[in-house]
Amino acid sequence: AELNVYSARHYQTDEELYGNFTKQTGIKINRIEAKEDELLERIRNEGANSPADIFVTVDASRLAKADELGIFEPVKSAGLEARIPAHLRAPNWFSYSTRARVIVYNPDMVKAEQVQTYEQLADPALKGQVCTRSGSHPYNLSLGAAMIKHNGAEATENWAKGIVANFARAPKGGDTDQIRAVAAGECGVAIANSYYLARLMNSDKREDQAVVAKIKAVWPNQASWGTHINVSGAGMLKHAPNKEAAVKFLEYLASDQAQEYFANGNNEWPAVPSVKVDNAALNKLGEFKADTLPIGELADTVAEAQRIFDRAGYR
Amino acid sequence: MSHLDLSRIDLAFGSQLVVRQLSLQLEKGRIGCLLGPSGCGKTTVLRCIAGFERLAAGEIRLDGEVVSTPRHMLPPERRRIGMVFQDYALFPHLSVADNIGFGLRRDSAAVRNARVDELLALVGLAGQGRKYPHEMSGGQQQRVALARALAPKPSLLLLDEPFSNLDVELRERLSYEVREIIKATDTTAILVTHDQHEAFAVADEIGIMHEGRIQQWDTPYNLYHRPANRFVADFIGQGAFLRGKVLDDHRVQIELGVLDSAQPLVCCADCAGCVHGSPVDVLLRPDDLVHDDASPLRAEVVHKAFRGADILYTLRLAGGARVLSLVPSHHNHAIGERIGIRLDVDHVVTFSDERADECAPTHPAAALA
Amino acid sequence: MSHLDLSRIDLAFGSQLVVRQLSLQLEKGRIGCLLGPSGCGKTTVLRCIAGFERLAAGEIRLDGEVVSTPRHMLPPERRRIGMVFQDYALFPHLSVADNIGFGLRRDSAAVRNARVDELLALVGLAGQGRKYPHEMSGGQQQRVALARALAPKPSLLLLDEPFSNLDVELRERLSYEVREIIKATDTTAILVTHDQHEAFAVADEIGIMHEGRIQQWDTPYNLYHRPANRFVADFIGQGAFLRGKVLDDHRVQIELGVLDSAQPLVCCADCAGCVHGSPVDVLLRPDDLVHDDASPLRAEVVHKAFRGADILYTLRLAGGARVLSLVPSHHNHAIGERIGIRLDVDHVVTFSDERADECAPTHPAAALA
Amino acid sequence: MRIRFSSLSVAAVVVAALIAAPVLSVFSNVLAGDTGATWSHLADTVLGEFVFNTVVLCIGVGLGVSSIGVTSAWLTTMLDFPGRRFFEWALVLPLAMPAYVMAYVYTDFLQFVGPLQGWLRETFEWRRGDYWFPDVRTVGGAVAMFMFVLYPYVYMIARSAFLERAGGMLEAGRTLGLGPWGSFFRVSLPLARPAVVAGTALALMETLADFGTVSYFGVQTFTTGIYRAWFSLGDRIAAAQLSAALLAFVILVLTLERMSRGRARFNNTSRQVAMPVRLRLPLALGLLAAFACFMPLLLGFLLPAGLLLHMAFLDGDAQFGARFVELAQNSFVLAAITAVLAVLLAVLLAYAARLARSRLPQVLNRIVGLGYAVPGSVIAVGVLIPLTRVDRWLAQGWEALWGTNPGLLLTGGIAALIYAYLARFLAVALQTVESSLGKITSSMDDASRSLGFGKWSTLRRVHMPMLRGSLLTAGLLVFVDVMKELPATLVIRPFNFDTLATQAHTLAADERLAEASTAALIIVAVGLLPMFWISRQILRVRRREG
Ligand SMILES: Nc1ncnc2c1ncn2[C@@H]1O[C@H](COP(=O)(O)OP(=O)(O)OP(=O)(O)O)[C@@H](O)[C@H]1O
Ligand SMILES: Nc1ncnc2c1ncn2[C@@H]1O[C@H](COP(=O)(O)OP(=O)(O)OP(=O)(O)O)[C@@H](O)[C@H]1O
Ligand SMILES: [Mg+2]
Ligand SMILES: [Mg+2]
Repeated sequence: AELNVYSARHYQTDEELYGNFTKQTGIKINRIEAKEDELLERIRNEGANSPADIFVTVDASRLAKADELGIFEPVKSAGLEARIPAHLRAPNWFSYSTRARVIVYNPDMVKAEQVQTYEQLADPALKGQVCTRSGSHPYNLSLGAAMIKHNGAEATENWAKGIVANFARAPKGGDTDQIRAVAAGECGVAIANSYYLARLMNSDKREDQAVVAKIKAVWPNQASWGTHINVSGAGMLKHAPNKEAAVKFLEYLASDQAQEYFANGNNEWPAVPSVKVDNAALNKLGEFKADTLPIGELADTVAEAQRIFDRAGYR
Repeated sequence: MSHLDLSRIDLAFGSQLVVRQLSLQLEKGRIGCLLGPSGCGKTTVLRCIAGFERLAAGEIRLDGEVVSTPRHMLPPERRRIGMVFQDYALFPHLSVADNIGFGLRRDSAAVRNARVDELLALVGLAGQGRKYPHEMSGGQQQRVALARALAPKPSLLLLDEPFSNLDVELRERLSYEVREIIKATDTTAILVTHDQHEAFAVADEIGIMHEGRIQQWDTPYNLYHRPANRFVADFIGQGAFLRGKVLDDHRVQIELGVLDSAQPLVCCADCAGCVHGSPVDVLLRPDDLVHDDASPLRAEVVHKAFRGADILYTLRLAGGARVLSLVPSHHNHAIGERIGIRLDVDHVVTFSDERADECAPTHPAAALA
Repeated sequence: MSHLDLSRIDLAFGSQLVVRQLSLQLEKGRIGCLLGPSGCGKTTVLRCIAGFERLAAGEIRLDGEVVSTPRHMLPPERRRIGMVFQDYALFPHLSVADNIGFGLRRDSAAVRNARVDELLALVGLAGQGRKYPHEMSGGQQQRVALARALAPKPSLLLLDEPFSNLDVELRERLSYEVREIIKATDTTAILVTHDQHEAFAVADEIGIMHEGRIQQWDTPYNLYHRPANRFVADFIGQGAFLRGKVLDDHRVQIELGVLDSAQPLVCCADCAGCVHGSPVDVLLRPDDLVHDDASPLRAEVVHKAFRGADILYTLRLAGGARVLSLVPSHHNHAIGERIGIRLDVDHVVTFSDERADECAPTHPAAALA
Repeated sequence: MRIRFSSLSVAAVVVAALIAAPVLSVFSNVLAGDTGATWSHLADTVLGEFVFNTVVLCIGVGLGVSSIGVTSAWLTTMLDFPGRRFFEWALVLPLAMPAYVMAYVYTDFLQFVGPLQGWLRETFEWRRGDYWFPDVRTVGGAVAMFMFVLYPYVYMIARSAFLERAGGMLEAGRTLGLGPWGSFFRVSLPLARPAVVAGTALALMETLADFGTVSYFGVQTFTTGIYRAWFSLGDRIAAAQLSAALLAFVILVLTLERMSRGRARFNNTSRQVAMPVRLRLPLALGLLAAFACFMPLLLGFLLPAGLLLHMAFLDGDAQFGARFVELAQNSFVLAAITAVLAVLLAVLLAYAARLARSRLPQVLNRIVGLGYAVPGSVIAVGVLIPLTRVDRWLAQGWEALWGTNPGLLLTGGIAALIYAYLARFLAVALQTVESSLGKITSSMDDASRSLGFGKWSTLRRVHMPMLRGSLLTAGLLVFVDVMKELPATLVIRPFNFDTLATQAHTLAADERLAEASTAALIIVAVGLLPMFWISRQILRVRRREG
């Protein structure tokens, strides 16, 4: 038997995850890894003849969008429903790991109390201190989408304008670049995904450790709606030729062992609350209050977030 | 049935008609020649026959088969033609031997090599087959082009000034040999040349072209002695026109005396002229005026051109008209000298002068040399 | 001091010597001409003068300044030359007018346009300046090349067969006008041509080349009447050699009679020959034999070539030797007919026959036409 | 009498239609759906910036690649100076470097936190704001990146043109008073115009299609705009319309250029094919020339390759080993097959257009050429649309006949991938071949036809041999492009199929630049092999033909 996976996840550690499934079930996994939007187009075009069984993405709003396009088939699985918290799943898809959008700052340049919330980053006091990657990157759009949900569009637009006014430099590079820039003093504060931070913390390279030594991380918005999180998730496709195997795979991903691979391999948190991973960096970062907004709902406001960012000049 | 038959073809580049209502027929084994001023359309006619240009009107038949009409063209490669291009068009990436052997792909290597060697010898380039075209002189390249066209023994040969870059001796030998080959293999050929002696020596029939039209299609002898119009008279050979008055069917009065023609006067074919008393222009060829120290008729030397065996004198008559005279080269007279001349006219050619323009289209370079 | 001075130049392509120990001088304002069989090195000499080829030996001076030696070359653009290339080498990306105006970049647009129009008119292409080279006929392209070379008024003109693709009339007019221009502007020029009449008409001095060497550098008259060696005699004009025996300083006995020379016998310059009784070859030009029905001397017509004004007969003498005779074209005899001939020799040219090979290098295409 | 279509033109039209299908399917979206909201949003906010950046990018890259490419090509063909023979082939090397990899490497090296600035700060005890340092991640930086990786297009194509038998015309220029420089500007360059335009057009189209580099640099261009409309705003139609607008712009520019050529031709009119002897420069000037050739090589290849090598040694890909042999093999096979096909098809299309009496094939070729200006993801989708449609018909037909569902016959294999590459890269081969074909006089065709050869055998026996150098050039360009191609490879590849580029991407996208360096280096290395071989081959061809 075989299982065909279209995946937007491309972490090298996922090899073991798939290998283990094959070992357990004898089902061979075929993969295509690409960017989610293009994969989505491929699935849509292939239509009823698509060989794809499972679609894996790393952005909740993409999962929701795929769902909206009607390419998923609902999976009824008591096991999955039991293990995965409600805000991390929808009838047609399931999240398997979470990552948070954290604030990183340079204690030499800004004070801890200045950077406790996302909203604070727009405070004129931080003028010339803020770094982020491009506003149109899904990670930032997803944050923007969440802020619209919580604070409303107008507040979000003002916030975006504030951020833009505070930029130390125009948005560029990836999240790791932002963290490094903070360590080097190019910026006082930046937003980054937790797993990039954790990766640096776990790195045994000298220069990475030097970076980590220079910075501090903050769980934003602990006092309000919580830290924004995003997920990796998957769903079974409507025209999947191997539905049985697909369901097995989705269930496998929620198993303790798979959760560990899935999340730990990329320094993420498992979606199943009962699974605890032993990751030095994550342990060190500690517990936090995550946003409990149903993660799929972000899809509604992503496009609006983009429009707001465009207007605010957040490129 | 003619082997080659062009009937009333037109060819245009853009809006400019370059060949106009041109017809010609050539029997198998005959050699036709196109003569005409630079730019009159000779190359274009050959290109039409070869199938490179699409006609605007008319049709071309080869061996009775229609090969070109405005709507249909038999591809050039199926016309069994050989062509020497005015610019040679040798393949720069092939050696001379490979250029010559190019059209012989159906033959075995041995046959091909033998034929290539034979042709190299014919054109005086034996042993030079391994050179590349750019390592050869202009004339040598031209000979390679000739050899290449002859190699596949085409049934129709189109030769566009194939000897223009060769010295006289080589040109005469080659044109003679090419003629022999054409006759021996019963090939039909059309030669384009600017050398009238070559045309006379090689061709069976000659067409004089002017501005895309054929003015006269005839034998060399007739072209020279019975030109159909003033353009042909002017273009073929040399000569001058003198004013004259028709006396009767056989005689014309000119400044130098009365010309008495053995045949009835030859007038421009489509002219009304040649009635008694009508004014005409009389063509005087350089050999119609003989230098004779004893003659009372005198003319002043205004220009002389040494031509080896003879000198071509341009003379001014008392009345101011200019005439030409060909004199053996040991009669060396200085410019300004007055020398004796005598008429020795065999064929009297006259053109009615009122309608001259219609009879013979004027030619931009028709001024007397 | 000569304007142009080539002294003992050698030029090799790879190991093949193409120009050998060639020297020539030309005064300012003179027109020299190189004549010679195809492939003898004429173009190569022009290319050496222009500065495109590196000499293997010798040197070239222009106006006294050394411009080429085996080690040093003044770049072509600094030699103030104009050149008409044998293959034209027009710029395909430029219109005809731009081609002609190419060398006039220092002039204002108005001056340039005026000059271009003037030259277009000169070469008979007035109004055609906006065409592109590929839209012109072969002869038209050649004229553009000529106009382009003349435009910047160079002080030395190199003309490589500049009229080869033009009809007689145009060729004569253009060569005449180019000569006038050269003389009026005191330009020095070297012309390469295959047309001897053209060489005679245009050039002040002519060099006959053979296998990379100059055989004779002389006036047209002398080349024809006093050829330095058998090669020159053969190459210039037409003619046949007849066996003869020297009688004395002024007389030679040949099959057709005794030739009596006004001057002492002209022999090959560097030959020992010309003593009494020694066997010689006598050059008979076609005009040395006159057709005379009354003459008792008879010869059989073996070949005839109609040439317009006259017919060139190839005749077989009783002894089997062949000679040429030029006869006015109304004396039309058939092949096989025996016609009367008479000697009318003015200059007697003889070559000692033992040492003939040394005197005159044999020429591959020297077989009589 | 019926007008007969020749096999050649039929074949060409079919091929052109097939190859152009993805681009046309992009166009076909233009009228679908209401995209007014997206457009007015874009127009109000970011469109101006897109257009401005794109224009700056195009002008900068265009000037950059043409001046570097033409200068280096001319120096190495016409002059002799120390190291010329080395530069002749080495100048091609930057081609092997994917632009986005260059962008990563240079950023890493030059950014504020990078080693260079870090060292400067440490040595001089500077702090942020104490000193000025150029920022790579700007439009200017992007221009530099593209300039240094893309100039080889111009270099290679222009070099072919300079070498192609223009000797006689150069000499004519000399007799008319032109020195070496004058000859360059007034003869060589105008005659090489189609080649320079082709090379520059390729560089510009590649620039326009680029997403990786500009998005990493945070430079908003028309292409990032397309992605934004598509992914962030979720408006596929507007994205397609933006792509179409981009293509319309490209068509406009190319058409204007063609029209401005008028009736001019660029073939050799002279039978003198040999090139004049190279002018030997005096030492000082020679060193200057060598320096001029060295700089682009240094910045476009030696420095970034050195940095990559350094990274790869320090901490390269953990998976380096047997897997890389497979990756390299996949990349190589795809690139080789595509290169060969692209060259063959390009010859077919270019030759058909040469012989055609109508304008249709020329128009088709321009459309085929557009694929190169379309961002990879867009072309990937553009490929999927027609291909999956055909696949579904096939499947239905199969099912009707045999009763089983065969799945997707085309999209499942590498055939689809190669099709996508062709749709995108045929332009490269086509431009190269077309510009060289234009240098062969039509009398070559005529001569061959008069000697009894048809169109096809004339192509095989006359044009192909004369074009050999350019065909190799075209093949090399396509080969290297396929080696580097990413977006289409990612989406269209079959299951479990990785190439060096996808491997590098996987790591780079995960911000593991150091580890990605291994795959990137191997891309360069695998690209180098044919590059060596082909450059030598081209040199040999050129030398032999004099
Ligand atoms: N590039 C070259 N390489 C080798 N040999 C050459 C080269 N160019 C010319 N030759 C040879 O040098 C000789 C002289 O050539 P050149 O072009 O000077 O002759 P030419 O007198 O101009 O002849 P033509 O009247 O046919 O133009 C010829 O035998 C030719 O084969
Ligand atoms: N491709 C073209 N486009 C436009 N006009 C052309 C083209 N080819 C030739 N012509 C024009 O057509 C006329 C005839 O050209 P053609 O080449 O047939 O002349 P030709 O008689 O061979 O002249 P020549 O003796 O000079 O070779 C010329 O006036 C020329 O300018
Ligand atoms: Mg012609
Ligand atoms: Mg020559």
